[in-house]
Amino acid sequence: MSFSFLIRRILGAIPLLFGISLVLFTIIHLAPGGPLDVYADNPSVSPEALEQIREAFGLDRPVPVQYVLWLRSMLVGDWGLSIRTGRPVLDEILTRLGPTMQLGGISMLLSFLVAVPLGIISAARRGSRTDSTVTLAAFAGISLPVFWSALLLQLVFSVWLGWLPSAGMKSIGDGSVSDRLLHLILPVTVLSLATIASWSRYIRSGMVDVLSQDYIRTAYAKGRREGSVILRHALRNAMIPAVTVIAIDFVTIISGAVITETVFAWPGIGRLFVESMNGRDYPMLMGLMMMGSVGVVAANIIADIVYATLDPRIRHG
Amino acid sequence: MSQPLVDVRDLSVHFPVGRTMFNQGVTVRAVDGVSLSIGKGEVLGLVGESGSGKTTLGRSLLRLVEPTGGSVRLNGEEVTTMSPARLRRARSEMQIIFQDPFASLNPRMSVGEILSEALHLHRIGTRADRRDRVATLLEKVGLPASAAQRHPHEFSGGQRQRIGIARALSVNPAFIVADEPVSALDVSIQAQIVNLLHDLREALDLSILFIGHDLSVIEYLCDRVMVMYMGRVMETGTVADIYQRPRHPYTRALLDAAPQVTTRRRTDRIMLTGDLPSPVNPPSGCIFRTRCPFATEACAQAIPPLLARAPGHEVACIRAEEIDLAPA
Amino acid sequence: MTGPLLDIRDLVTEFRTEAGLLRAVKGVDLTIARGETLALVGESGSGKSVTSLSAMRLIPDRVGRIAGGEILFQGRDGRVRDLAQLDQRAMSDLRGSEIAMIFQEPMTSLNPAHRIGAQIAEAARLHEGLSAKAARARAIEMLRLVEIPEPERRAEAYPHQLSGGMRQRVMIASALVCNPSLLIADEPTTALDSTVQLQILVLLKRLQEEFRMGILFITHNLGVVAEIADRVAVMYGGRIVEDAPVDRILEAPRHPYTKGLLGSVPRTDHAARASGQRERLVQIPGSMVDPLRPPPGCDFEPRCAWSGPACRAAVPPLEATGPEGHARCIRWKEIA
Amino acid sequence: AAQQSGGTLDVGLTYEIDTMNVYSTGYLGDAQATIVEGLLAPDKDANYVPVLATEVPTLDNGGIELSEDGETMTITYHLREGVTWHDGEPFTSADVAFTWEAVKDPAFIAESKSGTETIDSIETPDDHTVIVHYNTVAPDFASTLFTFGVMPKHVLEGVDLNTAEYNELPIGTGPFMATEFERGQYVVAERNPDYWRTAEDGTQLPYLDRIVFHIVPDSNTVMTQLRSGELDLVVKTPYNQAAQIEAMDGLELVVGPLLSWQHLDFNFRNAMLDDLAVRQAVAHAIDREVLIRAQGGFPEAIKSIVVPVFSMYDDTTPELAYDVDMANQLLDEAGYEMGDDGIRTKDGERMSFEFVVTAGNADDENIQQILMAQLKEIGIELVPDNRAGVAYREARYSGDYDMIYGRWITSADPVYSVFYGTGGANNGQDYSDPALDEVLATLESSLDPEIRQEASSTMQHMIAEDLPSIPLTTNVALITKTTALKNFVPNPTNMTNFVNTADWYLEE
Amino acid sequence: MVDLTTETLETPPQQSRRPLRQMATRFARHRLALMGLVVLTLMTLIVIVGPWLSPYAYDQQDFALIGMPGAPSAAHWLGTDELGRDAMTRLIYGGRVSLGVGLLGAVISTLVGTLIGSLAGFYRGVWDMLLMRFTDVMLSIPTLPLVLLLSTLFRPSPVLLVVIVGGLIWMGTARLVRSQFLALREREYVEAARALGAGGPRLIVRHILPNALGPITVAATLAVGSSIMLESALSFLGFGILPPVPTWGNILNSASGWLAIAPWLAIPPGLCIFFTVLAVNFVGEGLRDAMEPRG
Ligand SMILES: Nc1ncnc2c1ncn2[C@@H]1O[C@H](COP(=O)(O)OP(=O)(O)OP(=O)(O)O)[C@@H](O)[C@H]1O
Ligand SMILES: Nc1ncnc2c1ncn2[C@@H]1O[C@H](COP(=O)(O)OP(=O)(O)OP(=O)(O)O)[C@@H](O)[C@H]1O
Ligand SMILES: [Mg+2]
Ligand SMILES: [Mg+2]
Ligand code: NI
Repeated sequence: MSFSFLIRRILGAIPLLFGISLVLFTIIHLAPGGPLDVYADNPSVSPEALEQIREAFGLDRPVPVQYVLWLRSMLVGDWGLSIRTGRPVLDEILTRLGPTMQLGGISMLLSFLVAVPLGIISAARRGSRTDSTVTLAAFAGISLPVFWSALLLQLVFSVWLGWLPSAGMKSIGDGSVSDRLLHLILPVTVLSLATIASWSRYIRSGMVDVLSQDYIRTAYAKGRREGSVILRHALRNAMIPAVTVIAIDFVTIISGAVITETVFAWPGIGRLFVESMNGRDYPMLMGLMMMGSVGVVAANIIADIVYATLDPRIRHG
Repeated sequence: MSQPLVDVRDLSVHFPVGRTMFNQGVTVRAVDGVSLSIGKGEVLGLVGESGSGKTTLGRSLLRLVEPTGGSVRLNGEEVTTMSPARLRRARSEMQIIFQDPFASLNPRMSVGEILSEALHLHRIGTRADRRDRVATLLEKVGLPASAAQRHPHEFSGGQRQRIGIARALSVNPAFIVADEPVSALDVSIQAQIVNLLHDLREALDLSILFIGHDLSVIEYLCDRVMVMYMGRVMETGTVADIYQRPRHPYTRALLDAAPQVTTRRRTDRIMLTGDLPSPVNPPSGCIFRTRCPFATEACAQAIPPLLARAPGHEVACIRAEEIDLAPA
Repeated sequence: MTGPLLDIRDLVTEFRTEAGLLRAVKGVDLTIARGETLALVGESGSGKSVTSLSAMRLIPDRVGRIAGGEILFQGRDGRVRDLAQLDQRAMSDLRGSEIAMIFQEPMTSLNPAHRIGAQIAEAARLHEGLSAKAARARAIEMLRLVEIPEPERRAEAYPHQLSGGMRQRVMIASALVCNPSLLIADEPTTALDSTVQLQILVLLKRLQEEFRMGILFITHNLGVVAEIADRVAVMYGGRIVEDAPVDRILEAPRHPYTKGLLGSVPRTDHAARASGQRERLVQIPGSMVDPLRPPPGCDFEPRCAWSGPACRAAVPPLEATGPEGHARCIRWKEIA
Repeated sequence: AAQQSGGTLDVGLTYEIDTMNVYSTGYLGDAQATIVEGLLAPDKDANYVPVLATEVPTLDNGGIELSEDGETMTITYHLREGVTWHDGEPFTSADVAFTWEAVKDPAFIAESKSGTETIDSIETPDDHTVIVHYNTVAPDFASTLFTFGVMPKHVLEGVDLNTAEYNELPIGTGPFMATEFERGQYVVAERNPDYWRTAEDGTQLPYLDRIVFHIVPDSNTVMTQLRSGELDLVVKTPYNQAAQIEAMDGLELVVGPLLSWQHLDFNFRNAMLDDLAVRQAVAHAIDREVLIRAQGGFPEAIKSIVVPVFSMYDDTTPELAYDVDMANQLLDEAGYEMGDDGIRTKDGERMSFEFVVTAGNADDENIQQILMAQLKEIGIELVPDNRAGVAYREARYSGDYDMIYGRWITSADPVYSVFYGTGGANNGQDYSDPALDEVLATLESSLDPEIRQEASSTMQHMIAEDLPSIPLTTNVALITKTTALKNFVPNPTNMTNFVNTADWYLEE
Repeated sequence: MVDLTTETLETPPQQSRRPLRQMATRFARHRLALMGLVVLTLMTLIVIVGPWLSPYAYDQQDFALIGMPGAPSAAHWLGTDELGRDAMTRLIYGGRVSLGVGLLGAVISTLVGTLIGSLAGFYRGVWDMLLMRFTDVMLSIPTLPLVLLLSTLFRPSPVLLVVIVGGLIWMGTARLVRSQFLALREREYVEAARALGAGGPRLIVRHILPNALGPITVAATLAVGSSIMLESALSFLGFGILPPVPTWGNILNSASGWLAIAPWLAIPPGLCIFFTVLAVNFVGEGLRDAMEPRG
């Protein structure tokens, strides 16, 4: 792995992020209504007070100037203050990032651990009953609306059976590992369902492609048995195309957690987003969307790195 | 020979590869300073190893690939500087036949549509005219007129290659580039196509640049032969010059390496070592010297010029006079 | 040891396809002796690869199966086994150690994600249980054997860093690593340039002499056949139509297809060429048999210049044409 | 039954707590009210009672003094003695003065600064006396500033209030102390052992050990958690869920009055809606019975913009009863002709109006659909154009609608001019009636109860007649609580139900 | 004279059938795909015809029933919702909207994606750079949040919603089409047409696009599923199409509050979304299999 490859990849992301910030800023500022309406909620906010706030946030400047100002401070790590809570956007996002990463990370891990064997089995035994079953289940998983499965699972496991907490991240005054794990079960399940399903399909199709390659036949010709052919020759190559998908999905999991986090009262990014949206919290929305986009870009870079690690053709020219 | 139909001077095609926003990339000199001429009704054979730039040369003659430098004259008119409109018209003068009979026909079009496309493009003739023309073309390449209604997938490889030839003929070209038209075909089918090309050439007085791997087919079909190695011409001459009096070590090695259907086994063969050098980083001086059994230090100094050793027999080797290459 | 190394008798291999049952090999008989090279020629789709894959038991069992016949192989221990009946485990033990195979596409037959050295030594590690270190040493030794310069460095390379010719050498090295007694080579030089092809053929010949292997060499290039084979078997439509020692076949073919094949290749005849006269190439009309709908009689009958009513009636038997040859044509005598 | 000390109360909040500072939060300060106290607070009947002050200042008790010209006033508070902050420091008049200065400070970005600008200066002659000099007469003084809460000077002096730690864990004088605030998750309020109040039997208040406010944004999830016993109290039950509560073991529904009403407002920029006949017809076309049923039967029909719990309510306000024939007749007479598509037109213009309610609010969207169906009966088409969150408010304030449905929730002594006065801050309707403006001015600048009662009546009549807004139903508080929670008294004002948590206790 | 033997045309082996026909047979053999197609067709039919057969209008309220959901009965097969509207009618009508949004969203995304992808892939160079950078930018902004943001900022009419949904899922198609174009433009038949004098537009429309239709169709099919899911998620969060116009998403949203006491309201729209998306995915998979047959 060459260092310059990494550098080039990261440099290449800069114009991308620049473009993203421009698009986002434009969208948000094109929208009717302003962020200060949040203060108009209360009948008792005076126009003077509004003006003070407007100046405090630089909202009285022309939009391009606001963009440049924003970009400049963004670059030095000052993402502004949330209009809604008055706290630094970055702090706010960072506090919410933890729970989201926890939820997303565990879901990823679970999805990966389940999807890979499923994909392999279904590819190795393609056309068999096992394959059909896995395929059917996978498609069902992809087609299940998240909010619906969330509601049903809550109803069954929390209300009817009373086995699991229906929402929240931990019990007050507990927060032990087992307590946290209990709280994780439902949201992780909901979040993983779709990813397990779609990843197992990707792994399967990658595996099917690889299994028809000549070098697999070569491996058999050398006297390898099926299991070892799959593990030593096929799996790594089959993972290559899946890597990109998995990396991108990580971000999708996180950004798609809007619904899961709302339903399960999970104190993460997704909910912060909905809140900020309702409050027209421009700095926060920009911060969140940028963060998300940086996440996607970073995930892409990581995917490239993993890709290169798995595929020597990329690594060595 | 009077004025040649195709006259190429110092043609180069360079491809930039690996160029990105942050990287200058490198240049592949796919064709590097090639000159040739083809007379009316003449067939010039072009041989060389894979990657030697045969296809690129052929395509650049038709400006399907933009040449980087040099000149291509067709009937005395410069092709490299033609306006797009003029070029479109000029394309009815020159055509191309491809190697892969499976990739060279649009699977979504019927044979009739494929063959009448040129007429469509140049808005020639009525519907009926076109139908007649398609029938004539099919007949010319030995296919029944009923083939026009069918789609390419309904034909075998040899038949498809005939359709490809018919398409090239559909504009009545004077010059055809045939890029390995038989390499992808089974041996038993190859003969059909070779015979067909031979017949057409006689019947239509076509000039052909015939690109091939198979030396026996080239010898059978061509008048003159040009040997390329990594974008440069190594040797050019008549069939007899090349096959019986090769002057370049590479030509000789190619001839020796060609598998012969014979029970006589040769013992004095020149066998090359190693493979083609990297095209992005070619050797200095004579490009062939790294695999040449006769290479000396002098070979690394300068690119050997292509010099006439006999009338019409040109060789690019500084040792051409010293070494004896005549086959035993 | 006596008896042939490999003796294939009446092999039948079938595929289930969307269009129906496809019989790709319809009763093939082949024998290869130790140290002998048998060239299997025939046009595309005639069943050459399927025959060889059947011998390796590498027909994917989801789509195809060996439907009949015997594949008798005499192992190092002197025992003769019918590979067609062997279980997959026992077959795995033979593959790579006693029977090795190389394929047509050196580009795709190597695993792009593994280093060359590891791939060469793979069979040895599997069958001989070599340590990682010993395996590396063996890989370098094999690379040297197949004349690859700088073997230490090349062992660390990945396939994409090698040229086509080198990759094919690597394939050969990895096939020979356990010193097999039978090598099956399915068009190993077709994808290569003629200058490289010659190198590989010479190399194979040298190695065969060194290892005394039997080689089943599949090709459709008669020039290559002339170069390498001791004996030749010609396939058409899933059957052997002629077999004989190589010189006999090239000089006096007994089957119309073989004859046509030889006639369709332009012969280098400098004298005739110089005098400006060109003999028209012999062309075999029509195209190959549809394996789903083979003709009732002789497979070649629809394209054959000698065909008669008797040819359409039944599949002709393989008749001996002399002490060492056979032809599947009722009129072979007229042809010769 | 005897009160019992101890226990944890789990409360569900459907909104995200933005800050714990009562002055800058964008929501009602439910959790804050258990921690921070003001000088006064409204009781269950929306009357102010003293909290940190010893009595409510009035003209009668001398707490309020008018200037000679009657243009300004001075209010004197006497503070309760022996009150300490949660950190043990004594609570004094300096804290009160500081609160005013801090909130007034332009650098402090606050949600509610109302009340600060009418104060000229504050004197603190001793630790327990606060004299507030107003630059005007402000009858609504009790509903702002010091009622919201007092801030500790010793903690906040010289600190940037925008970023202070106080916004996370405020220090107050209330019955509970903020000990933990996990953003997006919960706020823990622990019992204040040194709280200044004791029960009548001498027991130290509060009874509860702890109140935990869980943030559960999804109302379905809230219900799920109530049902599974993970929550004990939810103060905002959606109507459509309320009906289910009563069937559930261990839970009960408390229906409390609110100083809040739901109303349909017209935009006077729309020429057709400027026509009184149209507004009257709309009023006649609405069957409040159906609206009430759609809201679980909880609200009550109202005819005045002043809700009946409120003492200034005038029962003689005229009512436009449900009468479709009358509505049609009015429209016919005014020249609105029925078109082929069942929608009336006048001068070629269809009676089709953009109708805004809060998007995503199931209750409001249901009402919207009923109103659409009811007005269709008289040939008026309503086209929904719902907005969420701030966008809704923006539409309301800027008048980006033809008709809008929603609710106001007010303090115990609301200012109506912001709604209906010409140019009022919340008057997005562009409604203007100089006569009404005068009445409102009287109402809002007098301290004399009789004059105010009179003005209020006039206002109610004028609005019922000119119909800038059709009051439809009261908005009731639907509180779901565990049956074990006792002494819970719903509070009708925007000061939330958590102003008297000291008295709550859990029964085993 | 030249001796030209004219061949008789016997059908060459194996490739005897037309690709489309062959595809159809292959598709038909894919049992799940076929089932998916049947389900989709049925759904579409029901959704088109249903509202005419129903005695109720989707927004017709029975004032007498307002307040509580009504249980299924002979008059109302799936019961009534809390506003006294016939749940079945709303479900069917909602299907019209959901399927419509799904289809149109997919159409828009396919059109945009195909346009951008084909221009980038065919003309390469600067075009490719600009268009693909733009695609990357769009691809790098998380979709669901962006959709939510847009639909909050610009209140969604059905038309706008379709545009938003379609406008945010085209990037995959664009990349796919671009890669197809990059590969196909090098095909020899394209070169041949160029050699005959064909210009850019003709090459794109006549020679390249028809051969890229297969993967585009698959992508379009899957886009239908994504659009439906996106719309329902949006409606579920309350940012979708406005009531009283029903969609499966907003029916589900309002019914989920009654899940415990009136499950007959919440289960059917969920199942509808589930089965429709499932069917769409099966059809997509079937098409994919039919187009590129593999083991
Ligand atoms: N479009 C292109 N971009 C970059 N490099 C190219 C391009 N086309 C050809 N080349 C390079 O130019 C060189 C000559 O290629 P060309 O296809 O002309 O060889 P060829 O003699 O026709 O080979 P073959 O016998 O395999 O057909 C090769 O190194 C090839 O990699
Ligand atoms: N996996 C398979 N599934 C179905 N049919 C197959 C399969 N493999 C081979 N066949 C069929 O079997 C027949 C013989 O094929 P085979 O690959 O042996 O031909 P070949 O002689 O090796 O041709 P080539 O020279 O092209 O390699 C062909 O008709 C082919 O289509
Ligand atoms: Mg070429
Ligand atoms: Mg083969
Ligand atoms: Ni490296």
